[in-house]
Amino acid sequence: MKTNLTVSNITKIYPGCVANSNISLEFKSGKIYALLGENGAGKSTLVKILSGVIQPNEGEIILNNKIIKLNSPIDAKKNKIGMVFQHFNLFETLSVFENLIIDSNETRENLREKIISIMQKYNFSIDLDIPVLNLSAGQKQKVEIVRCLIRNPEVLIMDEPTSVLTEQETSELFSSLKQFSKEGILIIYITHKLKEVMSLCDEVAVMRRGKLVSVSKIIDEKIETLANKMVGQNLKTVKKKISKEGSTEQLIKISNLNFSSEDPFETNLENINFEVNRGECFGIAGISGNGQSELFQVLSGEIISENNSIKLNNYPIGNLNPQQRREYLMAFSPEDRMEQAAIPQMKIFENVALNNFKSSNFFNKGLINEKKIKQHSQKILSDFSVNTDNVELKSQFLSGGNLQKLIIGRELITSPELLICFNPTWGLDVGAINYIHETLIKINEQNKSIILISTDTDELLKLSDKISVIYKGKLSKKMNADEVTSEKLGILMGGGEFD
Amino acid sequence: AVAKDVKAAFVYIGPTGDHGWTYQHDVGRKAVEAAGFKTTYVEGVPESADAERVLRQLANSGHDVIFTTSFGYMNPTNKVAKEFPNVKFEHATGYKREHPNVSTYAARFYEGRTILGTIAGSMTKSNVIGYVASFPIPEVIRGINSFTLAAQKVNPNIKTKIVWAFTWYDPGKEAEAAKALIDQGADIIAQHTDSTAIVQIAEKAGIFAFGQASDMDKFAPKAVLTSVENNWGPYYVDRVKAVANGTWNQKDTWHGIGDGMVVISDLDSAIPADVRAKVNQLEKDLASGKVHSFTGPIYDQKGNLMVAEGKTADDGMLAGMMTYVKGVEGDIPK
Amino acid sequence: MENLIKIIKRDQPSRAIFFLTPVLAIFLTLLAGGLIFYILGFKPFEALKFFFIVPIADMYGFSELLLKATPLCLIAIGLSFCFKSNNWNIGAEGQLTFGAIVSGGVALLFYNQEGFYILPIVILAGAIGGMLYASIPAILKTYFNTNEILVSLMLVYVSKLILDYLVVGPWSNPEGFNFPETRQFSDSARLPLLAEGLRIHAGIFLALASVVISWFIFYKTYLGFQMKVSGFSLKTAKYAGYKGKKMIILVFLISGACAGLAGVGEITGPIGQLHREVSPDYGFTAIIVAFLGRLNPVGIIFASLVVAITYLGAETAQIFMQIPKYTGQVFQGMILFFLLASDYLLFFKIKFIGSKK
Amino acid sequence: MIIEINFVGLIIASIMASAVPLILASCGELITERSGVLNLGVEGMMIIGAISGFALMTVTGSLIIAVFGAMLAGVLISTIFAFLTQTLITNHVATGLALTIFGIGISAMIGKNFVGIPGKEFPVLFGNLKDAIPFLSPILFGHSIVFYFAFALPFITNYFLKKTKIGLIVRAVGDSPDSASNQGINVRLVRYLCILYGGAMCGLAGAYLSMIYTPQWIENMTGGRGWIALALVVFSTWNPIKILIGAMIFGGLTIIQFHMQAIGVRIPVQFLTALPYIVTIIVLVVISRDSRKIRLSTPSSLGKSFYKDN
Ligand SMILES: Nc1ncnc2c1ncn2[C@@H]1O[C@H](COP(=O)(O)OP(=O)(O)OP(=O)(O)O)[C@@H](O)[C@H]1O
Ligand SMILES: Nc1ncnc2c1ncn2[C@@H]1O[C@H](COP(=O)(O)OP(=O)(O)OP(=O)(O)O)[C@@H](O)[C@H]1O
Ligand SMILES: [Mg+2]
Ligand SMILES: [Mg+2]
Repeated sequence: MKTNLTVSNITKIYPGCVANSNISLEFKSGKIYALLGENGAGKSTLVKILSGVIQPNEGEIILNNKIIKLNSPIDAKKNKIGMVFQHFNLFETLSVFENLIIDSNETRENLREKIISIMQKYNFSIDLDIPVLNLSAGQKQKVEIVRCLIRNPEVLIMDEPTSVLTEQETSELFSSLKQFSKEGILIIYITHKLKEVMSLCDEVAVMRRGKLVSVSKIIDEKIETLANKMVGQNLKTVKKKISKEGSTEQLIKISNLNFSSEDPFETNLENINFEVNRGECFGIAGISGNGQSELFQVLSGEIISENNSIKLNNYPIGNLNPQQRREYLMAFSPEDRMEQAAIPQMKIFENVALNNFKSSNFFNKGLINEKKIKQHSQKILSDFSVNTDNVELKSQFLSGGNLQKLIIGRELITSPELLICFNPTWGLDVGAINYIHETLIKINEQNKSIILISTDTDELLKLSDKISVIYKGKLSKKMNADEVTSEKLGILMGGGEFD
Repeated sequence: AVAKDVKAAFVYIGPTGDHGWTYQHDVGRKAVEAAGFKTTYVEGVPESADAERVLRQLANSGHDVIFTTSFGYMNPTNKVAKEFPNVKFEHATGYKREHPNVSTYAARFYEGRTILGTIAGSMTKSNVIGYVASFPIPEVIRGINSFTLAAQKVNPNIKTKIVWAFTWYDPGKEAEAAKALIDQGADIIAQHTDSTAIVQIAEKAGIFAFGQASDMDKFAPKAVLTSVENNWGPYYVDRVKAVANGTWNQKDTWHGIGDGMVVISDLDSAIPADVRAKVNQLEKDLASGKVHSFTGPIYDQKGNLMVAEGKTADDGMLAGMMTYVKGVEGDIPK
Repeated sequence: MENLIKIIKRDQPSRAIFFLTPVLAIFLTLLAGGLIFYILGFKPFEALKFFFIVPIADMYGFSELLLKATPLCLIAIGLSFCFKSNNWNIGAEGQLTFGAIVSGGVALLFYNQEGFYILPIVILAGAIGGMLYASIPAILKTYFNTNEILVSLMLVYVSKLILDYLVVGPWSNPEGFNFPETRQFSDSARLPLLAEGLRIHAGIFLALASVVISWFIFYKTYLGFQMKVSGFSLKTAKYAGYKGKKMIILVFLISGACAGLAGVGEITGPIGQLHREVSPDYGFTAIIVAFLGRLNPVGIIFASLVVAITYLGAETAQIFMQIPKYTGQVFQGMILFFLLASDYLLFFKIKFIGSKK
Repeated sequence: MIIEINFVGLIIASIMASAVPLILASCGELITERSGVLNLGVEGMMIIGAISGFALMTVTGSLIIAVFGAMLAGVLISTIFAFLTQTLITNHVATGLALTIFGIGISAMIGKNFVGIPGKEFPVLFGNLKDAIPFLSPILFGHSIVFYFAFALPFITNYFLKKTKIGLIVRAVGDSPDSASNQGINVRLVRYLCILYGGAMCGLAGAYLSMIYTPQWIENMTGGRGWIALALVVFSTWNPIKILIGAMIFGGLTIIQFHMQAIGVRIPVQFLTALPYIVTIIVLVVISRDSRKIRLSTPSSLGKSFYKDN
């Protein structure tokens, strides 16, 4: 039987934002559909509606000519709609098997047989009895997929599945998806990576700011046309940085850096070595969860390491804390804007005061110098074009992009010698990304250095002079950015060539 | 003043329904009511700084005589008494009478324990008698001693095993203490704590026990052989009447079986006739003063003579008694 | 018919409501309290009058209210240091007791001496005692990762047993027939009274000073700022480079010092000696005070007065109406319930809309 | 010799009897915590169970009504906690403390009329076998049904969590409420039920105290056992079988102190009494040092509010 899924006039309104506005789309089995759009376009919102996680304000979902009501994910499962979420929906401390059977009513024995046969069929090999936290990202994704397959889905929705996968894993996923499609499963594939759309999908729907912009066959499209539809304008792209001769004066040197964590959810770092010269941007690529956040913490001083393992201007700083490192003109922009880099419930100027260093005089003999902090904050808001001038505003009312500008501004206004940033443009839209990228390029031009830890290879290739890849807590050889290709990075990110 | 105008207040440490210390005081209060006087009571007053406020509030709101029924109220009682010279204060179990309007009163519970000891000594088979004690103060030590002396008199082989619960009223703890004593081989348990937990445990274990403060027979009909009851009613009525008649004067009262402040409950049918007869006689003799609980020769644990042959311990010695007599096991906790 | 009421998440927690909810909570408690009185067969208004008005209707009553509020306020101020920075110290009762033990021990050393220097030493000893005791859960938390809720609580029982041991045994009054209490302290070891005939003593100045100092620390100092940040997000505090362990230990020490001072206030104020019952659970009640006061020093003043009334009211209502004294505790529990519940209004709007068919 | 062995058996039986309320309350709280909810109101729920059981027994005369009534009372009082923390998204810690304070107050208020009334005898099972086998008899026979239930409960709880579908869901909710919600699990419902179940077990634990262990009502009669039960859950690293061990150790320390006194060991009584608390702290320290293990066994979302808006 051919599956036929239609959404009609779907509208979903969040306070202060229309996430889906009057969306109508039609899907048929045997084909792979792409749902394309930049961050915040409303893609996840639409598929969350399809999987019953949220309910639309208006609109209908029609499956095989019947209107269906999806009041909970269970309803979606009953209607044979399966979904793999953008962020893993797994239970880390439960075993793989337990994760797979949680939503099923069959007996454990039956399920085990069924799971084993599905895994054999698609050539997945995962130990069923180890806790999920021990799996790699690719394996976790397979667990999610198997969980859908157990229910013999007619519709399979995948929300940005490749953001955590290596090149190899991605191509394995694609061949599986194609196989599912041949077997009659309707596949909706969400991404903002244009190349993926071109190589995988049959039809593509583009969304922008909650609205449906276009629906078309892939054979009628080119990367450029899709990009323009997605962004809605012909974007001026940031110029890729020209690797100038660069100074040979070394700024920071990391040698024999090790870190072993007591926390089972963290990654150990093994013998990290690299150095960064003045005016240079050193990029660290890798799939998330390979030790990036641990490396960031070690570099920022949140985790103290052996004193001599980090030397700034030949001075050992390994056992200094972040505040002390700031005195040596280092600056840090962590990945998590809302929970680490800033406190949403605090006012803008209070968040600025988080970056406290001696010469700032934010605090004088242990007392708060509010006037000074506010002046300083005002300057950040205007210098970094944050779209407010009210330093008393609580940070939670800034959009992601504006909050990131505030944070980068806060870190840069001290004119640091070295900025260490971790996924600085994660979750931002193109405008904001461009602004941040321009800012980073400017820093290098002023002969300041950057360590850029990022999961976005395009960003890394665009901004870095030298690149290494981190995999399972180990760092690859350093490469010149203009000599590496994204394919090469992909292989390294997947653990290839790591002895 | 006209007799009926007198109002009496009672301050209690525990709840009136504890069937122990506070319950008996409240029985006394009811006797005062029955005699035609108005009464007020406040229960569960902690011995912390709060006691003073309660006393002052009572003194301030037209009460003529206030009975403070726990040792810990001693200092607040004397303090408030100073400020209210026209109000009479009666403090139970204490020793300070700093102002003319403060009297103290207590009961010679040890006389009752002489009776319990006699019964226990006659009826134990294992020769191990358990004794759950509250705090190592003279009153409790006196009780242990008089109990042991009486038991030895009828059965020189008995041993009294003491477990200190360090509480007057904590049924859980008392129960655990009693269980430990039973496991240690005790076949009769006496108590100087106030809850009914111990007699209940004894009932369950099928051994004998004695009630404390009130007649605890209904809590453990088989186990309870008898109880030593605190009978405050006559004293309370007496003192309130004295206030009403204007004849109240400062006193230090220490009454026993003879004055009816200490009462022995009905003897259980499990007590053999010969023991029963002996006990009845002993009760009469204690009441008349013919027999004294502490009649020499009495030796302490080390064998030193405490009371010479033919002598009896005087009240001063009794009030400060802090050594065990021979036959009690263990040391007094320091 | 559905959705008569619609609940909407607020964009911004309302500041007015932040300070109104405690008032609402008190109002709801009175309402529920009246209902309970009615069920128990008392006249609700009369009962509430005896509970909340009669006890403080005269000068003496009011002074007793302040006397009662003093330890509550002191402890709650200390606790707010902990709670603000995400440290769950619920063993203030133990810290109070240990403070009382140490200061009482010092006061007993001077039992037969007089001198201006005695009181300051005694007070200091109490603060140090409280700090020492609070440092145990703090150190175990920072260096052994041990749950501070459970440790601080277990230590309450231990401190009460230590006090018990001392007043029954080694420290008991040699002239006191072995009754479980110590000697009376000399007058030089007693906090001076504020007025003849009243019990309110100089300890209230300690409480007021703690309010002013904590207000200053919370809102004007780097330490206060660091506490605020840690309270919101430990990750951010780490990122900013704050010394987390030091901070944990510091807030516990402050909290312990305050509780210890509250203990000193009790034994050198109204009690004047050590005995087995130094505090009727002030350390636990102060947790309610801290929350009711929104961890704000000025709020805590009001909260301590409100909660102190429930103690006095329970006594008065018992004396004059034979209302069970436990109503006081019931009121305390209810206030906290209603406060927490009404916090919902901070984050959500409740909108009444027409019924849909 | 037989007497000696019997003596040991008697002591073990006493220890087991004192462990019963701890096991019941801990196993209940363990389920609550496994779903990610930290309910510090154990003491309050136990005391409510104690008064309700006793009061119902006195009023109705039916032990069955009393036991189930006590569990129901535990459920009712925990409903307040569930409503506040799950529906009104209040802070778990503060709400739990309020529950304890409230529970102690309200139980004393209800209990006012039940102080000093003798309890009813609770029937024991296999009472006739009490002397059949030396050593084993006192341990195995002559206890109330609640006693046997308590010692079966850790195993039942273990089976429930590891082998059953609902147990799996409870663990999943505690691990990641967001994922669970996206899987169509009604997180709020699961947590409600786990809280109410915890309430029922704490109610039963309280009823055991007031109806079986020391059959009478006394205010505050739980005497801090609720807090010990909470500590036992941490001690057990959320493993029901280890609760059994922890409860026996704690019960043992409580009972042994009296035996040491009776034997005449010269250690201050207060020190012996404090021993269980001190040992609990030491055990907590030893266990918590292995932060890896704690991290792996603690329900990841413990104490965190879950709020889903759509
Ligand atoms: N629970 C929510 N409350 C309010 N606004 C929300 C909520 N969830 C999403 N939004 C907003 O709805 C819009 C669409 O979000 P959605 O997650 O669907 O975007 P997306 O296309 O999936 O983006 P991305 O590529 O970043 O995943 C965004 O502006 C987002 O901020
Ligand atoms: N889950 C959510 N719940 C509540 N508010 C949200 C949520 N997600 C986003 N918002 C709010 O919606 C607003 C828009 O957020 P969003 O990050 O989507 O902005 P944006 O339009 O993408 O801006 P920018 O280009 O600066 O990133 C912000 O005020 C943000 O606080
Ligand atoms: Mg998305
Ligand atoms: Mg955005």
